[in-house]
Amino acid sequence: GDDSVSAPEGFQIGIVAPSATNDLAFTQSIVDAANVLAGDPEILISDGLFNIDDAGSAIRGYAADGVDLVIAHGSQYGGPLQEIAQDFPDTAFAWGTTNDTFGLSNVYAYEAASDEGGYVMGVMAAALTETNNIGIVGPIETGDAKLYVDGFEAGALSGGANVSKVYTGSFSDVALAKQAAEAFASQDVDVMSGTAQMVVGAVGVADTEGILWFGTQSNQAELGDIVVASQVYKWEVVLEDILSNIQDGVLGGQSYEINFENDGIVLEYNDAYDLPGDVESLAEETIDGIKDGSISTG
Amino acid sequence: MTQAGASLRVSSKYLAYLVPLGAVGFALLIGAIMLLAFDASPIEGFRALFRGAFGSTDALIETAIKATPLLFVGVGITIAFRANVINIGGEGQIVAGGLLSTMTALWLPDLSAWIMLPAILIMGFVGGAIWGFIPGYLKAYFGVNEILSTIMLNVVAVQLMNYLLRQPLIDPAEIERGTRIPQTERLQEGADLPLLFGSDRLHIGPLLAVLAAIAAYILLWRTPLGYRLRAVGQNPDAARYAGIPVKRTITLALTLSGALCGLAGAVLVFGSEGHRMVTDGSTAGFTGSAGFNGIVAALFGGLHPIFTIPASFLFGGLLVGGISLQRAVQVPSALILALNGLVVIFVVSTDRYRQRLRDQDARRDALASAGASSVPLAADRGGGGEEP
Amino acid sequence: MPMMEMRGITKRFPGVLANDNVDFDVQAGEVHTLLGENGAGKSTLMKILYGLYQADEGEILLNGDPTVIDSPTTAISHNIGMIHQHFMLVETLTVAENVALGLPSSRGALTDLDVVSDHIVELGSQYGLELDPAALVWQLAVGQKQRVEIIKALYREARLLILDEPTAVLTPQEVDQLFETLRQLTTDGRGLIFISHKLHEVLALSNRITVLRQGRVTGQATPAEATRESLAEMMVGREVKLAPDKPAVQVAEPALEIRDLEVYGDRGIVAVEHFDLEVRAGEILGIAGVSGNGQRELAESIAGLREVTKGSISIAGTDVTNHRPIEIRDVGLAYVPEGRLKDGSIADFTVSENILLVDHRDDRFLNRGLFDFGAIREHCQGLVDDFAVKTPTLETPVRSLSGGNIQKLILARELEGTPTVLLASQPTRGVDIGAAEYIHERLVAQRERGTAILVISEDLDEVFGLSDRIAVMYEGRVMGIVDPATATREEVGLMMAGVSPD
Amino acid sequence: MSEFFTEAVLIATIASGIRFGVPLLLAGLGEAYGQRSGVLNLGVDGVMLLGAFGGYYTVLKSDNVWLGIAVGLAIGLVLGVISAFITVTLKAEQGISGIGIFLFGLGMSDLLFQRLVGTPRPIDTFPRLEIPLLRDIPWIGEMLFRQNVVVYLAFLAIPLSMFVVNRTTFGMKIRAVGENPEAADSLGVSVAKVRYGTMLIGGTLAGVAGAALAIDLGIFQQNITNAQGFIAIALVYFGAWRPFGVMLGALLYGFVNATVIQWKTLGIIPDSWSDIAAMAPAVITILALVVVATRFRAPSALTKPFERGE
Ligand SMILES: Nc1ncnc2c1ncn2[C@@H]1O[C@H](COP(=O)(O)OP(=O)(O)OP(=O)(O)O)[C@@H](O)[C@H]1O
Ligand SMILES: Nc1ncnc2c1ncn2[C@@H]1O[C@H](COP(=O)(O)OP(=O)(O)OP(=O)(O)O)[C@@H](O)[C@H]1O
Ligand SMILES: [Mg+2]
Ligand SMILES: [Mg+2]
Repeated sequence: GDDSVSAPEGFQIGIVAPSATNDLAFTQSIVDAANVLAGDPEILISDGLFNIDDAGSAIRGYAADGVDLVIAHGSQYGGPLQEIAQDFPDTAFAWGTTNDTFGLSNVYAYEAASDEGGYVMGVMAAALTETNNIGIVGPIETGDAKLYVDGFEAGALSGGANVSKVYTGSFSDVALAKQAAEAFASQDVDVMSGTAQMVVGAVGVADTEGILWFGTQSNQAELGDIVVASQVYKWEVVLEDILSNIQDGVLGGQSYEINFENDGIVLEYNDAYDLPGDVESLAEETIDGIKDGSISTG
Repeated sequence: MTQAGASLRVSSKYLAYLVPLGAVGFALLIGAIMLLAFDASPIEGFRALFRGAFGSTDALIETAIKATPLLFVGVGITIAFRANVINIGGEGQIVAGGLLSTMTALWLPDLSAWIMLPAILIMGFVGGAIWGFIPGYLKAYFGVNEILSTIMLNVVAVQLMNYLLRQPLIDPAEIERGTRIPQTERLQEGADLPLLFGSDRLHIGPLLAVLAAIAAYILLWRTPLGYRLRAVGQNPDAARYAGIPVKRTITLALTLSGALCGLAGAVLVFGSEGHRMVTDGSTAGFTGSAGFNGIVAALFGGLHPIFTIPASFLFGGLLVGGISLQRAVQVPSALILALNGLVVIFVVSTDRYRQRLRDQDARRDALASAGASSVPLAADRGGGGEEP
Repeated sequence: MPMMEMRGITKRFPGVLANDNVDFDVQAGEVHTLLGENGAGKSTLMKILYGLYQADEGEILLNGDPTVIDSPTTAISHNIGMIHQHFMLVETLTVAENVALGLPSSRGALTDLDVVSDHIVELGSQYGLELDPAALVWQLAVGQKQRVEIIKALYREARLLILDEPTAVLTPQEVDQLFETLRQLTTDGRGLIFISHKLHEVLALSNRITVLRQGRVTGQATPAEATRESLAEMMVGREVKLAPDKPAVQVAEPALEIRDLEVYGDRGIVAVEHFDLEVRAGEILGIAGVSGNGQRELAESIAGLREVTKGSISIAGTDVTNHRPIEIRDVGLAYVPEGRLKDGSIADFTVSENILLVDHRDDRFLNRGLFDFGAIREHCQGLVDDFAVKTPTLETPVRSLSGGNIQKLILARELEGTPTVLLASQPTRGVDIGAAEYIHERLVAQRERGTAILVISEDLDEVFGLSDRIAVMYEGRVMGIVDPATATREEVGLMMAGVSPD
Repeated sequence: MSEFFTEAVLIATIASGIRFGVPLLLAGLGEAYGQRSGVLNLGVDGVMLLGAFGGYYTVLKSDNVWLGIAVGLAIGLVLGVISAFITVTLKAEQGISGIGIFLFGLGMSDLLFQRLVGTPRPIDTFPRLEIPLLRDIPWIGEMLFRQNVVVYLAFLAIPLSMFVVNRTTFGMKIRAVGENPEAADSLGVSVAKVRYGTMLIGGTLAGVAGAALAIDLGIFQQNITNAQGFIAIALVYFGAWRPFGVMLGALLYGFVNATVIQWKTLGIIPDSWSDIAAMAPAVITILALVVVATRFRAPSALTKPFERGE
């Protein structure tokens, strides 16, 4: 990130995203990032477009309207994006989360090394558990969610804990996520994590049962005092770079990853949770290890 | 009576046309209030809606493409309704058709379009037919309410889709990359729906749907099979007493209805920009709720295949326009969904009134022609052939 | 002063003047009969009296006071009770629940079925209407359902009782019993309005008779001065023949043979068993019986609409047991089912479409798989003309034809192509005298052409007038076969009630 | 599999199944009233969603869960009147107008949420009420008598409904109107009033079901019901239109779900099978529909608008 980058007058960013802007998860992470960009570019949002054709329609619409940067925030949007980007060679597109630019010079790709934060929080979880049982609630085994779950599992395993994970099969079924958490509770799990917008159901169970929780994608501290820490995506790191590139006339062709190293991923502790100092330093050590490559999250 | 009758007739017929339009207008009026609540200008919003739907060639093309699955489903729904079967399973049937046609394209070797195209369309048809046959059979032979069974089968279809796209059909590249997005690889080019008029968007889907509507019209009012479907729909007892196999006909009605929805599925896959099948874990992610919206289009079209053509186009325009409305005045997509619901509510709520206007018309016809001993037998009698 | 007087009642339905300036009154203690053909406007007049319809013009006076009756509740509160042409019973409820429905309960929001039951039993023994209050209505025989209807009205303390065709479904014995009850009701000072098509019943029960035709009062009479013929003439407006002339016909081979038939009814109970019957080409065999004794199941099994569990049916020597309906029709069966609008025609289909109901896949009407509308029109026009079906056009929906014309239309369709066997269930039930007369003539004519005709009817007049032989059916069996020339109504009536002829 | 048959896991599975079944039970019960009187209401899910938002928002602002339930109830009541107006007075096709209500509820609840709340914030959930003595019964106590208050209330609604349907004059009218509205009408029973009544009860219970769901989850999110309203409708058929049957259906559905997810967390169902396992409730429901359909008959007037004299 270059702090001096600022959007020029009248710069417009169009975001097309699959869930609601306030999902405390995937969509919110990109909206929050766009909103902190310097120079107050105009942010246009089409949310809730989980239907790919509708998303394609919106992406095309923003491009046709002359928006300067169109962000297709959903790996499932690749199909239409590839076609549309070719129809609008003078518009910059960004596609996440993925690392594929289709070899097009006006498409940026971005993704998060969500396994890194997952790994660190897994290590913390293993250090905090008393029953030595840890549970993870995922939606569908795909993309960012899979990466995170695998990272968390690896971290927890490295700390010697028993890990069970479950994919509920839905990004949206809150009640099912709650049932999954209840199942974990009955199995003596005392630390949980999970990813995607339906986890709010699981956090509720954690709160009533006094199970510790680790969040991801957005800061979930406001969901309860049992939230130990959250991995937060700072997509602004990517967006700032893209912004400066566009001002230099480069419309794409580059692929980004946010991670601890480039400050695109940060671990935010919940002030309301009294984290033991040794666990906090363990976390910081692990982050440093990941940064310098001495720890592998895979 | 003839002179006065004729002028009255015209006005009542126009009224019947106007009722659903008025209903939509009323829904939009409420939409305007909702827009105001979001500090958005309704005028600007609706202008964007109209432009996005019908304002340019590109918009018209988008609308036609959006209307295509609605028309297939609407025609399928019409066939079912005419046989007095309520098919709420369009969503699942679209998915089934999409899946089977996708598998066909994946598993058949690269062949010329002349073989591939019919193959995927037929398999889309078959996939939907299977998903329609099940509730049809259960209704006819076990008396299982089709509204319920089709809703349940929608759930089964989406899980089947998730399973297939996450496991056996997943793009090998997704496994390699480790991202595991539940989608197939780009399907073979031979199966791309051919483009029309040199456009890079407009494919033959809309044309196929219009042909399907015409075929359904001929089927329903010019063939013995269609006659049986309508007879069973109007009075299953009388049909049975006359020797018509009622159970088989009911099964067939849902099967055909599902088959048309299945065609919508095939067109959604092979006419998509990505030329692949993707899931986000929900049905609507793939279908865009065409299975439900098609019902509205059918009602809008007075359950007549031909009138469902403009009805689908209008309704498709509303949906496409909704996306540009959202873009133009920056309201959440939920507003469009709520508006969509209002349109459905207002259209069905006024349907009774529309029917009454229509009946008035028919009765006047009967009275006016009383005495005249022989009048040419209109081909589409009993079908409400000319009403909206 | 009459207890009820209707003055100048006019009621229009779209396209129909159902009641045209009708005056009608009832004195306490009398049975005033309302007589008229189908569609004459009898039920409409009574529904106005009962508050189900509102008159367009005219007024109703109760005990001399003009009264607005705007709903059944109002009618009930003025002690008017109505027994409808079609039973108005909730089949899944008990007798007591049917009676209690809509009445305030002595326990407020809770039901008081025990209280109701006691009173039902009381009323039952008082008027000869015994019933088990706890029985579910669907389990009752038709006659018992009729009793529930009467009890319902009596329970509401009806002083003026409307009975719209209450005898249509009863045996002669049950009719006698009902009349006994009705007379007792009049001696208690109640006024009765009785509606029927059956002229001898009308003559037996009434104190006064008012005749309606096309919504207008066309005559009044007392049983003393009227005869069946004179009443029929008032109803129809011309002289009518009450029984058809039947030339002798040479009876030939059995065309329909039924051997040891066993068939189950809808509720899984045996409806027909040990049933043997032969109908010969050129004869009309009438089946007499009280409805619910297996006639419907018999007809449906012959037509292939109901599974035969034992025995056999053959037509012209071909075994058709459990064949598909369409195959049986191909062998030469024609079928006029009992429910004209329910089973015999499709109300919203046009006249032409209804004619095609059976023959729509016939090559004659197809041209490369699509309907040949020219050929269809020609065919239908021919049949409509031949059977004198009164319809404005071939495209008129059948729903707007009168009952008699619908029945003629069905007959035209079924007799087309001279079937080997014609099965006609209640061919003239609810059809007015003129149309019935015509239908009987056509059946007799068909018999002369060598069709074996099986007529199932609850109307003894019809069975006697039409048949060459009468088979009486009771509890799914043939009680006996008699010759109408020698047998008496009383004999047949007893057999219908299950008493053996010896 | 052995991990499943431990006391703690089994009890938790059943307890979780019971809780999961509560919104289904309430909504299904309400739907059963409507269907018994001849009205099919496919809009339950939309009513639940709006009730859920109303309940959630109220608790968020007031920290009073009972006020939340009351608001859910009120919203359900209003939507019940609207649904009745559409299906009873305007006589709209019931299979489709319900879909309209559903879509409206789905969109409107999310819209209100985004406008009034924004980001999901947790709210108080129901207090747990452990019933003295009963709570100490081994196994049973933990499964049944350490639930939250709404669970008890929901299960209390079952005998209450059985009583209403079978022992009150209103219940008798409901049964009559659903079976033969003409007959009821001819005895002065107002078909429309009875149907408005059942639609009100149905709407109210659906609204409460939604509020109970959101408050139990302690959160709101778009489409939080995830089509539970449709499952509730299926349960009415499953339960053959009887309150007790609906309860059995809701419990079975809850148990199947709880067991499947429990098995997934225990690895008894491998993840690659999880989509197939997710079909289980729907498939079981279809099979149950087959059994019920061959044994029981739907109310004769179901889905048919009533009009006097054709
Ligand atoms: N439900 C209806 N809606 C509109 N018109 C009707 C309806 N029912 C009957 N009609 C019309 O009213 C006329 C009178 O009916 P009615 O039953 O009295 O027939 P009809 O003239 O006496 O014939 P028939 O002697 O064959 O019985 C019918 O010819 C028909 O056109
Ligand atoms: N609800 C209605 N709408 C339109 N027309 C009707 C309606 N009810 C009755 N009619 C018509 O009014 C006329 C009188 O019908 P009504 O039922 O009073 O005759 P009816 O004398 O009782 O005949 P039946 O002997 O068949 O019972 C008929 O032409 C009938 O078709
Ligand atoms: Mg007549
Ligand atoms: Mg009558």
